[in-house]
Amino acid sequence: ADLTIGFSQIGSESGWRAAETTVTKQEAEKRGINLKFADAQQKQENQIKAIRSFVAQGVDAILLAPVVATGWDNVLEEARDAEIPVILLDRTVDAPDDLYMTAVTSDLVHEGRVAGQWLVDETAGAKCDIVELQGTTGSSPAIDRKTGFEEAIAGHDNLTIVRSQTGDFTRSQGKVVMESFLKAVGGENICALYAHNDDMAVGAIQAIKEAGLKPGEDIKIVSIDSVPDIHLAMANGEANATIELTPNMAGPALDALEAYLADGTTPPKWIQTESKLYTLNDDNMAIYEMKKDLGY
Amino acid sequence: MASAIGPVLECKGISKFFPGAIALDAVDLTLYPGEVHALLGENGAGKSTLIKCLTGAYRRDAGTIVLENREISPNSTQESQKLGIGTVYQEVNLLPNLSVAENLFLGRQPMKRGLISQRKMHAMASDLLAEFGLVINPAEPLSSYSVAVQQVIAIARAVELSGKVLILDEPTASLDRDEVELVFSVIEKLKARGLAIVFITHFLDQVFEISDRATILRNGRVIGTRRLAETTQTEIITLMLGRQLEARVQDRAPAETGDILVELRNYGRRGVIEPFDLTVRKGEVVGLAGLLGSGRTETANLIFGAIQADQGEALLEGGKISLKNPREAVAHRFALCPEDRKNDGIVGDLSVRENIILALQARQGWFRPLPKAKVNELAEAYVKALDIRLASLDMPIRLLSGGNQQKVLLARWLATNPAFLILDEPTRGIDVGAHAEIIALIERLREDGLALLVASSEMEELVAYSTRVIVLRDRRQMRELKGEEITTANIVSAIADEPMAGAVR
Amino acid sequence: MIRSTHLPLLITIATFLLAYTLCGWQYPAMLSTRVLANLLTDNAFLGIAAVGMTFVILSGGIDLSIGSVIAFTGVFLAVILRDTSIHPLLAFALILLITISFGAAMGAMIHYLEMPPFIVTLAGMFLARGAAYVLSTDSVPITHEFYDTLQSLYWKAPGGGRFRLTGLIMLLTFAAGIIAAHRTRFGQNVYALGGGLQTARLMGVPLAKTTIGIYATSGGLAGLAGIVFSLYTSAGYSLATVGVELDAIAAVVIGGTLLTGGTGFVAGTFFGILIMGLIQTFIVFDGTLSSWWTKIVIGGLLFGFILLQKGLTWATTLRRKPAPEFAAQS
Amino acid sequence: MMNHVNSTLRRIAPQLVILAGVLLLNFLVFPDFFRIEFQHGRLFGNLIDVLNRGAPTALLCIGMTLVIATRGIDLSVGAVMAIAGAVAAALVVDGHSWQVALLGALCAGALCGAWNGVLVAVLRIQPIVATLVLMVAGRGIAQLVTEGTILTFVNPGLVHLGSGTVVGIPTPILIWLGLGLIVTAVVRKTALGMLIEAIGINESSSRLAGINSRVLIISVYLISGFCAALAGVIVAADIKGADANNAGLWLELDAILAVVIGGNSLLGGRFSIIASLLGALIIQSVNSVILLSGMPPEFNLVIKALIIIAILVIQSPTVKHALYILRASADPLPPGSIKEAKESPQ
Ligand SMILES: Nc1ncnc2c1ncn2[C@@H]1O[C@H](COP(=O)(O)OP(=O)(O)OP(=O)(O)O)[C@@H](O)[C@H]1O
Ligand SMILES: Nc1ncnc2c1ncn2[C@@H]1O[C@H](COP(=O)(O)OP(=O)(O)OP(=O)(O)O)[C@@H](O)[C@H]1O
Ligand SMILES: [Mg+2]
Ligand SMILES: [Mg+2]
Repeated sequence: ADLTIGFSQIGSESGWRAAETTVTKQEAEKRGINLKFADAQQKQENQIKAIRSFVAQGVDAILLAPVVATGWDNVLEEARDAEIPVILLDRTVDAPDDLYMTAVTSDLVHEGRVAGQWLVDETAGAKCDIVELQGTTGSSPAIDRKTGFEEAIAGHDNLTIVRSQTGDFTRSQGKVVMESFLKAVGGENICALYAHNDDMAVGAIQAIKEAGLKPGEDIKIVSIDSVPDIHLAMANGEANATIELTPNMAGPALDALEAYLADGTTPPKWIQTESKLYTLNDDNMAIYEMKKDLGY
Repeated sequence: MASAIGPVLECKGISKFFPGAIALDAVDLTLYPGEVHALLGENGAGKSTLIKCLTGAYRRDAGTIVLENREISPNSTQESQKLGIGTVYQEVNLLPNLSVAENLFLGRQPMKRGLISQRKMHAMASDLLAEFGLVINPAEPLSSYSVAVQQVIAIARAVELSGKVLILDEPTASLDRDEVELVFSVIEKLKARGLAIVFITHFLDQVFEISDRATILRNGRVIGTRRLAETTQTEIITLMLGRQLEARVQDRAPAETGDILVELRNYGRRGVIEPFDLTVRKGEVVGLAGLLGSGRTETANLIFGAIQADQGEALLEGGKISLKNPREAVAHRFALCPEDRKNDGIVGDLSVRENIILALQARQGWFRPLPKAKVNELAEAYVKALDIRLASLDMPIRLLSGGNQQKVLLARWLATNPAFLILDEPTRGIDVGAHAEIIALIERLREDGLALLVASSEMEELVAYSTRVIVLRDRRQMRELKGEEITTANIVSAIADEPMAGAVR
Repeated sequence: MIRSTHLPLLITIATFLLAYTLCGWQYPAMLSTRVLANLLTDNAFLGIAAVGMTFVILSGGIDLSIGSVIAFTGVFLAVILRDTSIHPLLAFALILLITISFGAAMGAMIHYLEMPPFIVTLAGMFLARGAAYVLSTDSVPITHEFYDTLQSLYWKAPGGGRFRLTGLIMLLTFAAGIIAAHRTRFGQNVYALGGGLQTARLMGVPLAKTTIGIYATSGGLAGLAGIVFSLYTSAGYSLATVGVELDAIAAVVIGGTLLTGGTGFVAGTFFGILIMGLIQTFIVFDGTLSSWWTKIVIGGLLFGFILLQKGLTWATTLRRKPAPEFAAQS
Repeated sequence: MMNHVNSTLRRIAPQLVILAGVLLLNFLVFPDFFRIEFQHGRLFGNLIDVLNRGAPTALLCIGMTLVIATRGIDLSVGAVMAIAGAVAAALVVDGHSWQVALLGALCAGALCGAWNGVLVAVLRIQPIVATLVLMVAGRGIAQLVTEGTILTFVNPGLVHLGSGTVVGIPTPILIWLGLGLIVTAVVRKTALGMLIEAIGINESSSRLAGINSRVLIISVYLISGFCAALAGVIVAADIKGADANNAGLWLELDAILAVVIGGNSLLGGRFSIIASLLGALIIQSVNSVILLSGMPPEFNLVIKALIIIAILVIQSPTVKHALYILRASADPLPPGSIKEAKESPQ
């Protein structure tokens, strides 16, 4: 019989999120799975409601992209009691690991570390003042990507973060905050920008250009996600590096699920996706072309 | 009589200043138990302000208040209520969203086991209102009753609250004879119980009927206190106005003088007013008489388009017109001075000037503003013509005294130069001097060829200026009185639906 | 006794029953006890907060701070239970004290400084959320065993539905709210305030006491909602419950309370909450809507319910007695 | 004439003082705050940023002031911004000229406004709820247009609206200043302002006086939608992309706040657009303090809340009244109360 799977998605707050939704729908279609999609509008309570409704409907499995790590025990227990396997996408949860089948995620701290390491290598000991555009205050990518980055640059005295402010993961805030950095610190004193996502970096690039500086040269830019527009900017030499967060979490997840349903193979608890670093050495134009129709 | 006993309430040297106006200037007022004390004065004399200072609704700027030999200084109406002073303020101050019973007992609800006992409250409300001749369902929201009924309810509430003093600020303004009698009988009872009652009104015959003494205010000063048994209406009026009011002899104008201006055929709305026919000619004043709730206000609103008719047709000078909303009516040069001036008349925060030109400007359209000079000219002319008392044309209208607000509304509509003027209770809250002026004004407008439709509860007034009177009952036109038939007695009997004395139909 | 004033309430109930029947007809699984239990459990915190909001709106005010207060409560509880060893019950008492005082302070500002509630509570909203950030930007799990005990209190109905403690707390809050609104002097004063501030003042309603009481109630109930939310998620998170105030306002209004104040019912809010919950459940059962269609459909259904309510009210008043158009309270 | 200027000045004096205060605060945390240079063909400096970044809020609060004057409120402006930005982006991506895109976006905004107006004026739905519908659904509509992605464009004409300059001054500044002046002039040189105020103060009286309240109410919401659309286009043009999910998010609250800081009553009636615009600048200056201070972002909201509370307290009628009494007590004339019936007990 046809599989029916519920997918509780956080929302569509960023291009990356939209791409993840698109890819998930594509993967489900490819496998002939009936996907029930529930958008939680960025609210955990809506996700909990959605999972409860999935259970009430008796779906065969649930994909969950949790908005936050905590607070899932109760509802996951209900799913377990109803014998519905749950697979976590792109973030894991603070619950006993018998409450879900597996988690397909990247390592957010690792992403930050890769970005930091890139900058360490790039500057090669030269003094460099960094400004940081944080994600939405309190969101786990913002916290983890900051942590990872700081870990990577710790011990390199030439690297210091001189300003750090939130840009809410959006282009326009990225631009506004970068403008204020440029004024407060002075554009010529900034050597590198670390943005918690590409969208903010794209906004910041514009601010840098409007201030009469050359992004990518005067100010080095490293960010995370690898959305098409940052590759375009890299192709133009306006950004330097990005770390990919693949939107295809559902592929591995559904593979694991199908294997489990076919012969009961239990997957590992954590399926880590690759955090690939792209730099100016890659063919960014080609990556842009490849990615631009994924719904970013 | 009362002077042997000490006063219940004594105010000494009460003053209240407003920017641009001294509302009260060292006013003294003494109330003895068991007396009805009338507070008289022109519009804007300071009567309402005195009451508000006395009951803590305003903070007074100077003066002392002594209640039963104890100095008091109420900071809120709540406090004065606790001290046994019950008040009905000038505009009905009840809450339209609460039920009648809840309004009556707000703050003093009967409790049972820590909770309000609705049943007991409704029973108490019914009993209380029955004393005032009102048999209504106390569970219904107040807003479902007319202004007059609300007025009675407000009085009933104040009576319940007043242990020592009852203050009534123009309580009878929208009541007809029967209700007034009922209110007076209650006042008599309270008087016998030893309460002191302050009674503010512009109806001097009512003053003489019920009051023992009167204090007269003018421009915020006490002009004098008189024992009513020892004075005359003329003296009181002279004290109030500072001049004598020349008596006017009226000779009734002949009915049906001019051409027909407005004609309504089978006009009505289901559930609001029975279909009726009505013609109003240029140069005549058609009076609408009837008891409270008889449908006068509804008739006026219907003709003005404030309520939409669902049957019948309207003609203006023989041509069919539509009156779907007030705007259309205004475009046909209709004008309506509404009964409920606080809610349907004034635009409180706009200046007096703007209130006067509002209707004219609305008719002109927003893109053709009246030139400043014209605005000033109009405003000043009407302030003068209607003797509106104010500190400045720029003050918000809500700061004016009730009677002066009424005059501004009249000015608003006169400024539109209407052909057909509908007045709903035009003299409500108007002082004797202005009252005479307004009656004269109606006469003058009629002579100028305007068609007027006037609804009023004051029969003498209707008799004075109407060329024709239509009597309503139960939202239905009962009878039409013409020429010599127009007498108070005939109106009363028409209302009672008895055969008319005198004239034959 | 059915009175004309009860009409909006009856209409809301009728709307809910009609909608629920239609949903059940489309997806029979929606009639299961699971869905019923979920409606109560999942909306418990929103319902509790909406009771407070009902009082505020009945008085003619508005409280935009409740979403932030809920989040703050969660973070506060999580942090205090993590960093100290006090018992959760004590922590509950403490946070209720804080949120009640917070509400009372807003009420005092509204009354004494004569500032509009919209703005005072907007500032309150920023402040509470900001305070939550300052406490912790991380999401902090709560692991106290007392929480596990509370969470394990549920009645498993036939059909798999779990009626949890939090749902019961919501029902009790509503019951208390209904009694307070109609059978206490405080409740009557709230309605009086909504009918007209100046008039209420002249009628001797203690304005200061009532206004402060109203916002303290709303703050306290937001605190209780925060406790329930922390039970619901076993965590405190400063980004939680963003925009819940708007959901609460929508529920109150769908429940038939007029935003201008003075008319409405606490019980109506209960059905407003259920209707909102129903909309969401229906969308999840459908499962085919994209992110954006979800928003459009929620907005559309919200509009549909308001329209339905308007229509029913209009139809019934038309039959009863036509109020003159201009006399309608504007 | 002189008189008129005088009374306007008196009306906006508190806002001017507060603005000066907040700018001073900026100066204290960042001494170079007032420096303005001419760089790369444009004015460059923090003060310019405040004017430039304040553009969306300023534009929104023009329409919002009128809506609030009629005793309404428009929660949908943020969503309308998203819609307008999405429409403009979609049109230029489709190959239309920037003029067509701008026109399309403005029409979309006006349409949204008209929809709100009809709900409020004709269906008589309460403003908060009526506009809540579009606030919820609008972002969905915008995403429908962009299909959930950030729709980027390069059309120089459109981009110019957001980040271009005219004689060195950033275009958004000119747009909001221009629109503000035009609307103020239209409202004050005709009778529109007075009629709107009349409706806000007492709709029933106004209608009985023959004012076409329905049409006027619809038009103020329409204007609000129009202003929001302009703001949306600017925001999209600024980042060369329409971000349906985040454009104008929660900006409605800032706009309402600006109107209130501008000293306009949320209960409708008397209004001043100029004061609201100053309110918008005050809010932007507060944001600027936060950005320049270099405090960690978790303190942003607390700082903003505290500054706003301080501003509101200073502006509150009670405090103003107390100040008035204080000043008046120096006068020989007896101090009167400025308001009837509103004096605080004790
Ligand atoms: N809040 C206020 N600010 C300024 N002036 C005021 C205020 N309230 C009343 N006044 C002025 O005080 C004077 C006295 O008004 P008050 O209402 O006491 O008159 P009144 O004797 O009751 O008149 P009426 O018979 O018309 O009701 C009036 O000139 C009025 O314009
Ligand atoms: N004694 C009463 N008992 C019950 N309802 C009443 C009573 N008097 C008036 N009403 C209500 O008042 C409404 C009609 O009032 P309306 O204002 O039209 O009358 P009116 O003829 O203009 O009299 P007035 O202006 O003196 O009140 C009706 O809805 C009626 O139900
Ligand atoms: Mg008076
Ligand atoms: Mg009448």
